[in-house]
Amino acid sequence: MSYLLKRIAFYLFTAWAAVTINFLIPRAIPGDPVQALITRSRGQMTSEAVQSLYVLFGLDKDASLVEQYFSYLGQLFRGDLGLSFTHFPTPVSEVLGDGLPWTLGLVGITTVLGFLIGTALGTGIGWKRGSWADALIPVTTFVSSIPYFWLGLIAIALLTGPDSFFPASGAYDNGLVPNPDPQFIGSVLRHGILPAFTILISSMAGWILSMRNMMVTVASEDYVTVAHAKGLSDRRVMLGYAARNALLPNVSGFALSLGFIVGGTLLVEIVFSYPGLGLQLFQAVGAKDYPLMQGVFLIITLSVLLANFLADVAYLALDPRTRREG
Amino acid sequence: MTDAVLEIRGLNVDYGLGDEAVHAVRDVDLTLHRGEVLGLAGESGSGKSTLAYGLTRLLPPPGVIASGEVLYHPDGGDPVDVLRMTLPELRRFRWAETAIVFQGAMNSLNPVHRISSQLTDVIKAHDPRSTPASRLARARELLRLVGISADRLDSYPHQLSGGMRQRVMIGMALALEPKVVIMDEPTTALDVVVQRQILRQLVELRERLGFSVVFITHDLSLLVEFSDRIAIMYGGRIVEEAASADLYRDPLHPYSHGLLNSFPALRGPKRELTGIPGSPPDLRAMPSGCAFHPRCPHAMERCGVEVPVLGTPGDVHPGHDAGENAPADRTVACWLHPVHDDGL
Amino acid sequence: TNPGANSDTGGVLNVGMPNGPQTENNNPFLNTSAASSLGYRRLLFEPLAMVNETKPAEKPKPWLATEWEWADNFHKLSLTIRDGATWSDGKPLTAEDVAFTFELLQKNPGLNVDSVPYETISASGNKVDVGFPRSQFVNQKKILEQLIVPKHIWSTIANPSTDTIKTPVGSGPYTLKSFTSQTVTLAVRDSYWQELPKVKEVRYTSYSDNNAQTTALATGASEWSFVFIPNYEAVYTSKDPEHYKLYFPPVLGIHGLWFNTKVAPWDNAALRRAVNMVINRDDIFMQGEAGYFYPKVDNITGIPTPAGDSYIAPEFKSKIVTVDVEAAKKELTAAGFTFEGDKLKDPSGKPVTLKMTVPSGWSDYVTNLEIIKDNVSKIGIEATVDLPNADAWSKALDTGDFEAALHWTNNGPTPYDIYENIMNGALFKPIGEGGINGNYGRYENAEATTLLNEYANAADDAARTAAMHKLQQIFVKDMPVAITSAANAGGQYSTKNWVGWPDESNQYAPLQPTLENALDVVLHLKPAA
Amino acid sequence: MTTSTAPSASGTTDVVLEADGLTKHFPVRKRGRELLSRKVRAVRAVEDVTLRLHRGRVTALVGESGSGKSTVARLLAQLYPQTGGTIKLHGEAVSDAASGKRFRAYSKRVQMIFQDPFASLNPVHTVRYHLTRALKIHGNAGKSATEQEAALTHLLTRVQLTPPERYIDKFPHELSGGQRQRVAIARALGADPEVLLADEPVSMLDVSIRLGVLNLLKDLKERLHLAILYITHDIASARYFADETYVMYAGRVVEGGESEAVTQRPAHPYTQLLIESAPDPDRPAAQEKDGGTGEPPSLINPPEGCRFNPRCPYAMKVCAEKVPPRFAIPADSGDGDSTAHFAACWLYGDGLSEADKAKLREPEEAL
Amino acid sequence: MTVVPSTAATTPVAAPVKRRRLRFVANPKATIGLAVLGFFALLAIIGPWIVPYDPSERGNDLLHGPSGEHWFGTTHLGQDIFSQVVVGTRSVMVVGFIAGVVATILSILVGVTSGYLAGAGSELLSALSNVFLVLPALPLMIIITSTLPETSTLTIALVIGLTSWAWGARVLRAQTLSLRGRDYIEAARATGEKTWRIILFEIMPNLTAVIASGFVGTVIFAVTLEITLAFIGVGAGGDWNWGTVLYWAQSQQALAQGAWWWFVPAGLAIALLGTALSLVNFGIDEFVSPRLRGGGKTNVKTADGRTVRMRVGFTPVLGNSNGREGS
Ligand SMILES: Nc1ncnc2c1ncn2[C@@H]1O[C@H](COP(=O)(O)OP(=O)(O)OP(=O)(O)O)[C@@H](O)[C@H]1O
Ligand SMILES: Nc1ncnc2c1ncn2[C@@H]1O[C@H](COP(=O)(O)OP(=O)(O)OP(=O)(O)O)[C@@H](O)[C@H]1O
Ligand SMILES: [Mg+2]
Ligand SMILES: [Mg+2]
Ligand code: NI
Repeated sequence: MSYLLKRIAFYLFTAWAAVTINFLIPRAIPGDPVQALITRSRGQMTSEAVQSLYVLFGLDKDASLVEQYFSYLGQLFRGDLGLSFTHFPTPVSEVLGDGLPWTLGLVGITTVLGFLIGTALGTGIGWKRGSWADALIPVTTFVSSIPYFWLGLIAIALLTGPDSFFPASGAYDNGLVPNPDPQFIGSVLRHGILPAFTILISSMAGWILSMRNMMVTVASEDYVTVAHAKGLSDRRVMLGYAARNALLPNVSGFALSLGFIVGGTLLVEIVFSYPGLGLQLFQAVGAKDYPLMQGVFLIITLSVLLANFLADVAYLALDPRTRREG
Repeated sequence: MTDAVLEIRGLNVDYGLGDEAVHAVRDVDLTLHRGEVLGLAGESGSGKSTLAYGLTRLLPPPGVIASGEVLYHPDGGDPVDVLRMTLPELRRFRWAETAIVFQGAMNSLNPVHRISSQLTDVIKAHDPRSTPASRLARARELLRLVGISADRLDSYPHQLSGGMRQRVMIGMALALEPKVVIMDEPTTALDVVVQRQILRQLVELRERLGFSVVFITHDLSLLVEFSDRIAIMYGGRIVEEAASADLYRDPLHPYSHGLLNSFPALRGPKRELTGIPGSPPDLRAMPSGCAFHPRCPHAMERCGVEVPVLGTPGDVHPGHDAGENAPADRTVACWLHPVHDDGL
Repeated sequence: TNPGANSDTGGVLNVGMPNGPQTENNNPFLNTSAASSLGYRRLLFEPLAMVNETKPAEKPKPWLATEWEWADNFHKLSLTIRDGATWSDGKPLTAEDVAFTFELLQKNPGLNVDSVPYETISASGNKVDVGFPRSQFVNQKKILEQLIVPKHIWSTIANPSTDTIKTPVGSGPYTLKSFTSQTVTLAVRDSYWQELPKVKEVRYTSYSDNNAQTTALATGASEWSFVFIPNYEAVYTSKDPEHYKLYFPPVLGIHGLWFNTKVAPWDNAALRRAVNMVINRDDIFMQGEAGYFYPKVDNITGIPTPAGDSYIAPEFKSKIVTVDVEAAKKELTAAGFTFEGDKLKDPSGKPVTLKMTVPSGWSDYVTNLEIIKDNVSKIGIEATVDLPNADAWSKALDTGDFEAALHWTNNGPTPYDIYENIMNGALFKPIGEGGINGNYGRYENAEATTLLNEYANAADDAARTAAMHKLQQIFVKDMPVAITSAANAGGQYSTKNWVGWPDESNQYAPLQPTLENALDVVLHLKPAA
Repeated sequence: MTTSTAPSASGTTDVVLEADGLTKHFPVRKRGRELLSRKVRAVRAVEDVTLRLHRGRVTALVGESGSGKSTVARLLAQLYPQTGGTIKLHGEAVSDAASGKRFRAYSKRVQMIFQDPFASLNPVHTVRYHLTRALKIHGNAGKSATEQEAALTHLLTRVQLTPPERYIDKFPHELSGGQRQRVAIARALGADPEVLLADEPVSMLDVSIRLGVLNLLKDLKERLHLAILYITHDIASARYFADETYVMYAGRVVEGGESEAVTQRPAHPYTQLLIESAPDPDRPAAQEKDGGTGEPPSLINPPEGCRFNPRCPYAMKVCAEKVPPRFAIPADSGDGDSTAHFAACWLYGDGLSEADKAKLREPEEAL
Repeated sequence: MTVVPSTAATTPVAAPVKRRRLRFVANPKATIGLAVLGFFALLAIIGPWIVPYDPSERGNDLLHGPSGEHWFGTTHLGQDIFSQVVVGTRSVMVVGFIAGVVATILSILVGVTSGYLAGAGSELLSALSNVFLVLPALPLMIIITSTLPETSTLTIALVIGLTSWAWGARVLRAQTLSLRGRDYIEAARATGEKTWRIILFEIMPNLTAVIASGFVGTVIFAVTLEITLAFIGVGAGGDWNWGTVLYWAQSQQALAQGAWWWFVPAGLAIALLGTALSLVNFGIDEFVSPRLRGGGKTNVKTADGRTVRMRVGFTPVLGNSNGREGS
């Protein structure tokens, strides 16, 4: 089996497993969305509402687990993720549609950016091992050990305020309507800077370290010595020989760690009240909104899978050894 | 010696600094002449590779060159000291004047670049004005030179067999027509048939292009067959240096003697194989005096005290084939054959 | 420029709620819709009458109904619908629409949030007659508060309980201008059956959490909100003491420590009474509820004052509970409890412990329990605070698997809802059985149940008053819940741009932007000078 | 007719281990379009190998890299199941030894020394651990701690790691290559085997250390009368240490016989090429013959007939059609006791008439 | 030619080869990391006895800044934050340790087994760990922990342990796969060792460093996760840990109130512990792969007093004097 076929089989299997876990977990959860809704309202909603909610959410019917599973799979294939409970009766897909662009825009871009910048810095530091650049290593280690949310909170405390350029929450100024006009885009950018910066700082640190270590390892490979022996310029040796090879494990590491990153940035969304998927998931969990939880989890998993796939393809492009002729 | 291309003078190479330093190469003096193949033999760990990398300053940390000079004599120019070169000078010098073929060809080629780009980037680095087409043509020519069809240009290293990779490296070494090619155990990973093919090609090319070769291996029979002169290393020092036929016929140093008596011959009458008793020295705790004396069957008291100096043996050792054939460039470092002290 | 941007802030009212990103859902019947969660349904749709919960005894203010008549001991309601009200699409609002709305609720139990049992509904001219199978005395408010929707639109909606009503048409003075997950903007209509409000545009912004909402209030980005702010002086009012205000009037609903009356030794009323005597309500109010959030309830009957003043029996009028450790100890020893050192032992000789549960994330509740834990240690009870997650906690209460818990009751126009929720025997289920909504403490008292029924179905006010007073006696004697705080109907507001808010001196309405009176409040607002 | 070269079972040289028609194919994964076809792809690493190991004799196996030497050894050690053929220990067929107990019983009698002394000792264990395990598994450790200590000392002395105390508690990384190799040998001896399969035991070693190990093997053969299989690609050492030598090419044995005969008078064109190529200081460079061109064949799709035919300067038509059987090569001197010299090459086919032979040989003469 | 008496007649006897363990401790990074870690471990053990106050006890100083009486200040209830942070250490360490142990054991079971045994079972195990790897951890954890009715420190630790073994399993599998082909494993087999002995005594010891580094990695992960969960309010309810401190700080809007002391100590403690664990991890990494060793001097002084950096490709030349003039 070729490498790619194998990977595709793996993706299908994982997607199936994710979907199944997705199905099972909410069903293992005690408590139900109606109770959760009532509980959350803390007396703001009368207990008479309970009955109407059961009827509304369609929780008054019984079906066997297997039946449910297959109807769930069937729905998925039709792209139907059900109706959200917290935003009832908005379809989950619509709720996700609201959150996804923000997550992709913020988390997606900064994650990739963090990877790129971190890798670039790591390349430099690893190459210049023994120079002043090494002093950055303890700093990076420390920064990478700080939890995302704490960094975010400190950033909010220090940098935002009534007169500050940085807003403390949200994705754009209240009152603006998403529209591709300069005012809106400017506002989105302004709101994105702090969360993006937080993600960048803490995700970059990890990449710096791993890339630096790979560079150190690769720098003593024979082909790097050969490249020096060939009299190539330092830049060429660093980029074309050392970094090019050091990158390979980092790329697959990147793919694999996406799951962790998505988890981590969820906190940034919570701390910065950024209206992305993470915040939605967080709220869905609190509200026992299984359909929404399932939806968010599915989206996150699938996008992690997709990103993994892209990373695999990138790896394939970067490492000729995985490419087999025939 | 006017025809020298590379003169190594008093080279000392250490691994590490200060007290922890391992002196891997000690006081090595060696001259490479134009157009010759100089064999470098010796036990594992005797410092052969260290010497080769040291003289091109390619030793990885913690290797440092403690002292010495490496004089390169360009065609018709003044000699330059490689160890005094600035980095840009060194970069220009490398490959254009001295190319190295490393021990493992699999590891010498960058696994993620095509053969073609690895062949052309060295040309580009040294001749930025060359055109891509001309570089590619040169790469094709180089492959042909080492007996690989040009359609392999687009291959990645992992798609070539070990022998082919080794040949690519040899081809690459010749890309800029250097004056010196250093080869560090280029064929140990190959079987004898392929090994012979490659070496034959190399000898042919040398005759055509006229470069000098430093050839490192511990396969003495191979060295004797292929090189003009052989230097034997032991414990970081050159202990004997002679024309290969002389060395084979008449090794002066007891260690060379032992080496020659350690490998079985394929032809001729079965020789008695004696080997060398004992084990190689620990570089961190070198025996005093001659490093070989604990293993030497002829060790004298002096051997354990004083380090013998490498020089033309002053005595004509009875029983050896001396006479007019004992050439001036034959040197040995052994108290059995004290240096001819004309200077004193 | 951006259509939502408004450089001229004049005429705009900024409302904020800490409810997280919203999805467009303007269905006024569903508690899950953005319209409900942010409260803007109150400005799009209108009720039949405006009930002021902070003054439950007052007659509701006529709104879409100009008059209403209860008959047959609250089995029949006859409404007179206002002339001149129009839907935002220009069509007139008629009695037909009102009748249709009731029918809609009758046919869709999912929309009938208050489970009002509608039986017969008929409309003729500007009159609507509705019949019920039971007395609706305690449901009056719920019926009058019902938001009315246009028949000509809703009759075409296939499934009203799953429709998100993207273009809401209501009779209120505002229409939906734009919707984003962060901000919903309403614009004032051209015509309205009353004087048009001064507020030309209302922006509802949903902040993702209390912190963000508080910040917005502190910076003035929000002018009206309802959010828990710890240390509000430091964080909020001190930023602009002249304009930043809060008003948290109590309503007839309570929060208190529910005892599981079926678990020894908490089945002993004397023990419960003793605990009630040592709870420091001031600390709870000041530290747990930040000095304003849930107003303190210290009448022995647990009825919040002043909202419930008129319902309190004369003998309890001035019975205020204050921390009295000695009295509590006396009460206990009288009931056979003993003290060993400073440890309390129950009559059987076992040490008395109290395990109180509260959802782990509910910081004010947790704080309150920490205070109570400290308080009861004064009478030798070793208390612990257990922090399960919210689901496990609801389940524990539902099935009676707890010793004591902080919980609330329903609120309503009379203290009936409080007592009904606590003492109704009809809600009783034995420990281990779930599915109850109220009487979590498994309180069983046939007399209380009868009295509750009597109150709900009594033919005259005197009978009702008598039942209410008897209920209070039972409550004070058995003390199934140690009531600490009242439910609130308050909010934070700023007088910087708008004045006319309800406050202590002018209690015309509660001040929660999501309550029905929100419309009344907005109509009262005038630009600050 | 073909002469099957059953060695004369004379004197001390009883056959201990013999392999008949040993075959090993490694299946390879299909890819691309092959997934659709039913053809089985395999590396035909060893094909129809017949050889015998005698008590008190060293049998060398030489051949180029990848010709299947190690695979033969591993098959004989039963580390791989064979695809075809039989292995007999003292005339008794061993089959399915992969299963636990039987395998241990077999491994007690047949022990293997791995190619690389740097890789075949576990870096985390001391010499003591390695040797004790070998002794214990095969019940040679004795009953008491002192007996075990004695057994260990004995083992180390046997491989000349003396004094034993100096080596017993060392980790492999503290030993030199030659010392490691000796520990590996000691471990094999710990099982007290009858057969020692030594897979290139010296290829990684320095010339001077190399000699020590080989002398040790020779000594073991003589003192303990072990049957030893010595795998190498250093033909010169085969000449020196082995009594008989087999030559493999691309999975098949192409020539075999007394070492001196095979190395001095190679019959098969491949053996000739091999010996030609071996470095030899005694040979003047000019004397070199132009022999080796071309690459070793693919073992997945090996050439039809004789596998050497694409590279063979004497190739005939029949070579590309039929696999040559073993033909006896007449000895120069009438040494009756020696193992018969044979070559699997049509050039020595005596089933053909002299006229046919003449015809077949024509291309050779034309060269 | 001149005969020059040897200058290096005697050389000191080489220092005895340091055992590997010592080399690990000699790594300065690992030493610092271990020291800090030891400090936290000590706090975890004796913390509850040395703190000045009961962390839940209410005091009269509400929301006071750091003072001699309350080193890290107080909460809105007058609780002593210093005591909370110190007492919270135990929960953090316990979760880290238990989750680390559980995940490590699982990863060894799954990774080594699937690496050593061939066949469908191995493929399945490997697919399983790949799936766990791709599933986003935090969302999964949030969902799982909010599923559990009772979330004590122990359950949190177990859940984290049970869900975070995949990374280790993958690394171990890869390592085992490469070990499986090693000659010494084959040699052990040829000697007649039983399979379980091979796995336990031949393969496992060679994985020690990898396992150790995986353990430390999991501990870092578990600690961060626990704190994160507590911070967003789905973690263990009753016990104090640094996340709970931060949770309270956040829910009481400490930063808005200017109560920085409520946030900063716990955050710094996390970062410090994380750094310590990372340092230990680096130590192990460097121990496993000597090439990563950053230790040792990299700058050297040449004879003429310049300082040059040792670097790949350009070996420094210390002096050019050819000591033996006149030859
Ligand atoms: N990084 C290092 N640190 C310390 N000692 C080293 C280092 N690299 C090599 N050495 C030592 O330097 C000595 C010379 O090594 P070198 O590689 O030059 O030997 P060699 O003659 O090429 O051996 P071989 O034939 O095995 O290739 C050896 O004893 C070796 O142990
Ligand atoms: N496990 C395996 N799976 C597939 N192919 C294998 C396997 N082991 C060996 N081979 C193939 O079988 C052939 C013979 O290998 P073997 O190791 O026996 O050669 P060898 O003669 O010992 O070579 P060397 O001299 O390099 O040790 C080679 O082509 C090799 O690639
Ligand atoms: Mg070397
Ligand atoms: Mg082999
Ligand atoms: Ni001599």
